Amino acid sequence: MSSWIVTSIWLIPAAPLAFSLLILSLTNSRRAAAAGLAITGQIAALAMSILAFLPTLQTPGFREVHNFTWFTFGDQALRLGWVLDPLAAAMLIMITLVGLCIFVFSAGYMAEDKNFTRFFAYLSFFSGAMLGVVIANSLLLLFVSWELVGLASYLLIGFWIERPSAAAAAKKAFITTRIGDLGFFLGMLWLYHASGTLLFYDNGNGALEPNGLLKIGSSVTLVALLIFCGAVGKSGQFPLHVWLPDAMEGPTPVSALIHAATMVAAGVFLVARVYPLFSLGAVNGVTPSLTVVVSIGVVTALMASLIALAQFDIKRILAYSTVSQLGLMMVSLGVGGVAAGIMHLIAHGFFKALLFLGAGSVIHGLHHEQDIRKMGALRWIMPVTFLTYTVGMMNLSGVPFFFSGGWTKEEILHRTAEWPLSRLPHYLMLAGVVLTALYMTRQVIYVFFGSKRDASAPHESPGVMTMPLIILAACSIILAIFLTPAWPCLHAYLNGEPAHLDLSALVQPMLFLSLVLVAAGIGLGWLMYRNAGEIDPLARAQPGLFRFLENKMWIDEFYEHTFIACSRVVAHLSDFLDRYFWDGLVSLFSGIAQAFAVLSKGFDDHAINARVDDTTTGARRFGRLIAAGHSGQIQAYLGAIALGMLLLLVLYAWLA
Amino acid sequence: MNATLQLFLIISSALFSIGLLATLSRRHAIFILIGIELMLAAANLNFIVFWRFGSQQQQPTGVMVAIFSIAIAAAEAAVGLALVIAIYRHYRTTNVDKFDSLKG
Amino acid sequence: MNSVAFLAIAIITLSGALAAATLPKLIHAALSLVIVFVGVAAYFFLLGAEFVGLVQIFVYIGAVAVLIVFTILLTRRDSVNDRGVNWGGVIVALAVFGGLLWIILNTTSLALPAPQTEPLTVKQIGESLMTNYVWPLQCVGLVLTVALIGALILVMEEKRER
Amino acid sequence: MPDWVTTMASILLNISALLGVFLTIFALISVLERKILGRMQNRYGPNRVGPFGLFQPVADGIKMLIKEDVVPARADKVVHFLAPILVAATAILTLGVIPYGRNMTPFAIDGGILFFFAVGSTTELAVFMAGWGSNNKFSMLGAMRAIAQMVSYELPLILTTLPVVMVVGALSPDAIVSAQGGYWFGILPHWFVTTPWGAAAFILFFVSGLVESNRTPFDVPEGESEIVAGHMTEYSGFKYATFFLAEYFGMFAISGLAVTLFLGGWHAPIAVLEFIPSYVWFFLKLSALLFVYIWVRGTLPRTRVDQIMNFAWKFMLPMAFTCIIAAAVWHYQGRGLAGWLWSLAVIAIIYQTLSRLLETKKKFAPRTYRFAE
Amino acid sequence: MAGLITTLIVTPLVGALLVSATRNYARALALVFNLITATCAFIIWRHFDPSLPGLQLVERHSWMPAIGAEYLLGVDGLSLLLVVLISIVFPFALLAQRMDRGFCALMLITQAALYGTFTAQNFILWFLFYEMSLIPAFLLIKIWGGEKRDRAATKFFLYTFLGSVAMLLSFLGIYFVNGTFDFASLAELGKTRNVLPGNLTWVAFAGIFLGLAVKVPLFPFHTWLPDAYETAPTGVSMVLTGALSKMGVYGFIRLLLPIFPNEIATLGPWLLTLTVCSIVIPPLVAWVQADLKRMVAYLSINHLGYCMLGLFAATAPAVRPLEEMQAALSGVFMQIFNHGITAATLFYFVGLLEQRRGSRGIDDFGGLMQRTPLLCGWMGVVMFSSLGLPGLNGFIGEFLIFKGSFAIAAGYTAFAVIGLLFTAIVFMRAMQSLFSGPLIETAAGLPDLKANEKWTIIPIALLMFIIGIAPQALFNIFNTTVVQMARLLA
Repeated sequence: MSSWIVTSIWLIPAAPLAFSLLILSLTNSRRAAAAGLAITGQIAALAMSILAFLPTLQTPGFREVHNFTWFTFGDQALRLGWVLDPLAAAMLIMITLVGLCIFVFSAGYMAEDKNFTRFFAYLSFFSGAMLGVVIANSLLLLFVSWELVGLASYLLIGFWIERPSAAAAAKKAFITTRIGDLGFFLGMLWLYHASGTLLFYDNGNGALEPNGLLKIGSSVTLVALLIFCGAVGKSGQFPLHVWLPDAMEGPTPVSALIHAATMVAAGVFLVARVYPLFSLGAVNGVTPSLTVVVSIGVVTALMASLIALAQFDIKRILAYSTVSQLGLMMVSLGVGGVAAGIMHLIAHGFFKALLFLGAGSVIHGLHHEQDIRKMGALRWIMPVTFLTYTVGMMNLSGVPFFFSGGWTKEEILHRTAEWPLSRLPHYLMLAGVVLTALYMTRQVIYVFFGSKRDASAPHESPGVMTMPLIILAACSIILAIFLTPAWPCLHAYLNGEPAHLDLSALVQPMLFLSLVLVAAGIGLGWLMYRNAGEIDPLARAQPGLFRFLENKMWIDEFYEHTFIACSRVVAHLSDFLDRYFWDGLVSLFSGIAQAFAVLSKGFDDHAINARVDDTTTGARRFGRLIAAGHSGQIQAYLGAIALGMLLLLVLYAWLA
Repeated sequence: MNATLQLFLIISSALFSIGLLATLSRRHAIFILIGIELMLAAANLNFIVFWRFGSQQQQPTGVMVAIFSIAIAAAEAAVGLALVIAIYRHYRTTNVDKFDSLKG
Repeated sequence: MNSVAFLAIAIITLSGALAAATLPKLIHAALSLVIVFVGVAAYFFLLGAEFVGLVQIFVYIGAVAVLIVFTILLTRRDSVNDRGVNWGGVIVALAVFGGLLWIILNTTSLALPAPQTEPLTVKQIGESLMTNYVWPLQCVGLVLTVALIGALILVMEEKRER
Repeated sequence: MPDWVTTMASILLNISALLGVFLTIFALISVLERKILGRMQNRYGPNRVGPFGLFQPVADGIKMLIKEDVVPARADKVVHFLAPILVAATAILTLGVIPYGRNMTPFAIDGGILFFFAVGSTTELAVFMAGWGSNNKFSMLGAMRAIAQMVSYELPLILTTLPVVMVVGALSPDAIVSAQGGYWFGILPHWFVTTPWGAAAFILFFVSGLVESNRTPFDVPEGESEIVAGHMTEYSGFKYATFFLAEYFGMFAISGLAVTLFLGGWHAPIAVLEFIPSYVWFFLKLSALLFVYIWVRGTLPRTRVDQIMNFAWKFMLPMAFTCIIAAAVWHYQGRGLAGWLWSLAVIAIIYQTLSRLLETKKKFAPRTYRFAE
Repeated sequence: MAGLITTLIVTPLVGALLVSATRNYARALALVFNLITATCAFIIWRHFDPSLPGLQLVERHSWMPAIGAEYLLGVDGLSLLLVVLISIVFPFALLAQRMDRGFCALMLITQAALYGTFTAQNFILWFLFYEMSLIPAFLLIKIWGGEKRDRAATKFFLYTFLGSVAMLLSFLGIYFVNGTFDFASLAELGKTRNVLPGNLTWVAFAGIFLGLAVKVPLFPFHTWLPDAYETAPTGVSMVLTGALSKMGVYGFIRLLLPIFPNEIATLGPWLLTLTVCSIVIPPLVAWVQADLKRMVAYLSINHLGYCMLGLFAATAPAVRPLEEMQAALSGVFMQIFNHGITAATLFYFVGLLEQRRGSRGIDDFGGLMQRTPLLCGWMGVVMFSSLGLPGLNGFIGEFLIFKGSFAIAAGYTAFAVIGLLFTAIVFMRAMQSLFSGPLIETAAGLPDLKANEKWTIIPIALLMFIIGIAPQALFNIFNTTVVQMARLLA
């Protein structure tokens, strides 16, 4: 029975892809049909994911693989495959469910946009590609869908193509992710070369299976790091995070779907998927590649949460919070807590989508006003949004009870505590928790509390938008049940052990500590921002630091002036070289040839022609001399003939 | 002395040289034609003489050639005279020395 | 061979030829030319080539002489200034005659008497003309027509010119 | 007796006989002509001198001899003097080759016909000398016309004799006459005139003969009304007489030849009359032809020079060629009745087409006159 | 089926004759002849048995035995692939513009020449066709070209001609020593020992290398390409990039590699640096180009650079496991085919834009997506395929090349990958300035894709998707050839 599921698992990504092609072919006017098709596609995918999820529950450590040949070159075959294991199944459920909510929400949000059908086509295309990434059993197939996800994100970010800023953001996103993908591509090539196959699990000699790993041997760290570059690019980790905040130019559901739940999570999923590469040769759980992952994760988390403090655009704050949360997940993967990381990923998927959709409905309510300083006192005007938004805020800040975000963050802090190499990441993560709580309270206060600023006639979003908010809030709360250390179902499920219930695990010193930190964060936030006016309290307190953070630590400008500037200079240089140096060489040759030509012409004119002319004049003079003989007298000629005859006679006679 | 070949040849060569004399010494265009006619007559005479004094009389080659040469001479005379008339019309004179435009 | 006739004809022909070459008046020269033609025709009769003699008379006297005379008639206007004699030509002619004479006298093989044969009949000439000389006959016919047409065109130009 | 004496004797005999006969005929004809013309013009003609004017020629002869021989002052003496001699000589020479009776041909040359025409053609030269010698515009003009006329008719003359020569296969007159011997059923003689091509050729020959001797319809050269006596104007006395004699002798020669070629020479018209001596038949036929000459002179007006020329080149020449073709057809159809009919057909057809083509009315462009500037 | 290849070569020539005679149906008639040659190519494909290595449908007639020239035509995997490519590119190029009969006749002659080049197996015959394709191309640029066409046409002609002369000299040298022009026997010679005594081989190698490098264009010898492609009319630049540039790569595979294996091995590092330069630098230059056509021209140098990377990797001095070489070679073959189609389509689109706007500067357009969504949509697809986006045909070739060359020459491939990035940047810049932003008023009146343009682009775009997703059909053609060639080079 299970083999049937695996072989037909490719239907899950296929459904949304097929529907997206269908919608593309529709004309702009068929709006309802487009939305309907997209949502049905998503529901089908959700149903199939649930179907696929069930068998994985029965047997712990479930893994089903189906490999097939894509094409043969020379006398070898390039084989791809699909895999179904707890990691994939969980991700399938999360993506399809969140996707569905976002589809419904955007049906309302994008109602009056004129390219409605094209939007839904891109959305379902995106979800299809994302599902492909999740269930790929070959790194190549993963890379293919990875690139398609990149394309989808480009199309969606640049959806409002008439706005130059959106186009620039889309371009930036595509290029930065592409830089990451180069590393990923090289890593893939190296893996292919080293282990001879790109398939993860190929009954025995897959790349991630023991004897596959043996074949890779020493170069595994480099391969892992190269693949990690892909993850950095896609999940917006430290060096390549610049594109994510700008990606907010896209419509909010896009930001919700792509930059909260799914796409950015792909990086973390990738690291989780190829985790054996990272952990090969780990001396008590520490390998050079993992340390790099941890350090990148820590830096990104702290940096992003600090910048979030100084942002005024509602969506930009959430974007930076996503970056910091991803940093946190990378840290958890780095320290060895793969299950913890994935759990936080799934939980984060739900509540971050919730927060973004909430922000979406706020913006929708305030007629596309995105600056929080212009918002305020919306808690009574938009009660549902306010309530669901606070649930999301609680999840994000990590309040442990009732909220899945809290439990997963708790789990990660446990893992970082046990990391043998150094305690620093643990402490920094604790600081991170505080900062997260701080900027979330700041945002909630700015938006929902305080005096009413001059936003014009805000109104609560319609049902079709609030419904998904409520569902997502409910999910994040229900999920908490499975995540408590007492009954770690998801944790066990991911690790492949049976879960057993023991309430005693609830009591842990770490739990208490994190509760205190969260409370401190919220309290501090309430204190600082309670009556915050036009100028941000932090700005008043630390103007220099604030401006530094507000400008995103000038990283963008830094890149602009260093990498982009110097590559532009190199480009102009090579163009100059191309136009004048290499061309110069060629025209130099032609110059030499022309010089030769001129030379030979000169020689020809003066030396040869002159001599020829002399001979001709000589001949003409001699000719005129002879001509004198021709007197024109006929009788003279006849006489000459006669004389000639006579001469002959004489000659004849003389000879004979 | 009966007519031997030699005598005939003498006569014809005499005729020939007189023709030549006429052609070369006289100024008038017609004289040149007359001279040519004389020379041709001498030649015909020679043919017939050699035919007569030749080995096989039955072979009428000498006669044939004479006949044909007479015919051709007639044609030549006609054209020559036409030429003289044409030149005369152009030059208004028949003095041969005047027709020297082909000189040089 | 009747040497008397030979001598008589020789005198006539040579005197006619000399007259033709030296007579000042053109018409007389032309007419003495006729005499020469008659003399030559007589020689042909003497030498047994009767047919050729007749053709000679027919062609030369009948046609050429008339033509010459006509041309003299047409080009009469300036008969005044063509008196002079170009002595150079005379010398050359005499030299040539001397040369020929010397050659003839020195070649011994020429002094052979004329063999006795009956004269050639017109039938034999006709046969040979029509058999192995057909091709020359056609060519001569062609040459004659072309020459006459040419002469006509040369002369005709006067009519158009006026 | 050396052989050359005998040959000389035979030649002299021949010449004297010839001259004798033809001088008498000349005298006879000259008076008969004037009597017949007169008779035609409903008048007597010369009947004063001798019975029926028979001695008129003697009178004319004496007159001619007595008359003063006037020679133009700046005329070319030699040429003027030689012209009549040459004309008369050629006329007499042509008479020498005609067979007057059974083996009565004065000079039986193998190429007799050719000799006749060769000598005949020198008359042009003589006429020219006459015209040139008298240094008179009219005589020159007359000579030119005569020569033009004689040259253009010489061709039809020769071409019409060609069929006869072809059929007989020899150039000598005796062979031709002997080929016309024999009779069909005793009454139809084998003369060539009885054959269609023969008749056509005879007519053409006769007309060309008229022109050659400058006789009446074609006597333009000495047309009295226009250019006095043509090339004979400057001659008087005996020289004029010789011209006159030469003209008649030319007439005798042409008709003599016509008789030998077409009318069977000295053969009798019907087999029965063979016993009469051959020369009688010859001279009877000759006198018949001469009568026709005179008859024609009496009836036909003088033709224009360009008509003569066109007639020669556009009618006579083609018809002459048809006679040759007809003769060929006649010969190859077996010389019998079939051949006869075939050649008749050929001649008739071509004659019809030719005459239709030469419709003078619309054919010629209107005559343009060019007045002397 | 004797004489099939000859008919393939001769039909376009006959077509050219007829086309030059007709007054106004020139293009239609030319397309008919293209159709005939295409069916001919299809018949050849049907008769081609993929399992047999080596030459098939061989036609061998003695031509000029005195100088060893033999009329030898034959098709193996590679040649058939290129014949199919030409049969696709040429009708596509003819459909690009409505042109007069001279243009169509010359195009047909070039097509015949190309068929000849890819099927000739004797050097003299090969060289004849090689030159025959050069002259019409020169004329096409000279007569129907854009502004600076004279200078560009002459430079194009003389540059390639100089190269081909060098090649001819070296082959003559080889002929005089070994007495044969036949590729197969030369390959045998090349394998066993040096083709020419002493360091003469180096001279010969240099000659042929120069000739082919100019044609491919490898980095330093490429300066003629941008000018030629920029001034050439759309149809011609499509043919130039689609078919003529492949002659260089074909030359390397057919001539240089088998005959001078150890020379290439010793020069390996230098050649690879050259290739990396020609992969990395052109996209950089393309990035700052103002003219669309010149930009696409530079990119085609970059794509050809990938082919050369695959080739030189396959013959690099390092240890070369057989399957890596097969991967590289099949990648090269794939890349040749795909680049042929993609580059041609790119030029086609640039031509469309130029026809509509009259000029092809990159800033002359803006916000086209709103005005002409279909045109931009399909142009986006082609750009992404040229970018190497997986799922489209560009990716397959590049992936195999990189896989093969990475295994053999890791360092160079790492550098080469940067080329991929910059190609992406170039296309992104193009897309941004063409499609996005506000609709500038000058581009307001541009019409969207007309019916005939749609019918030309969609099949080609679908072909790209098909090759991208299920390329097995193409691989079948040249798999055995790749195996045989890999064994030959190992």
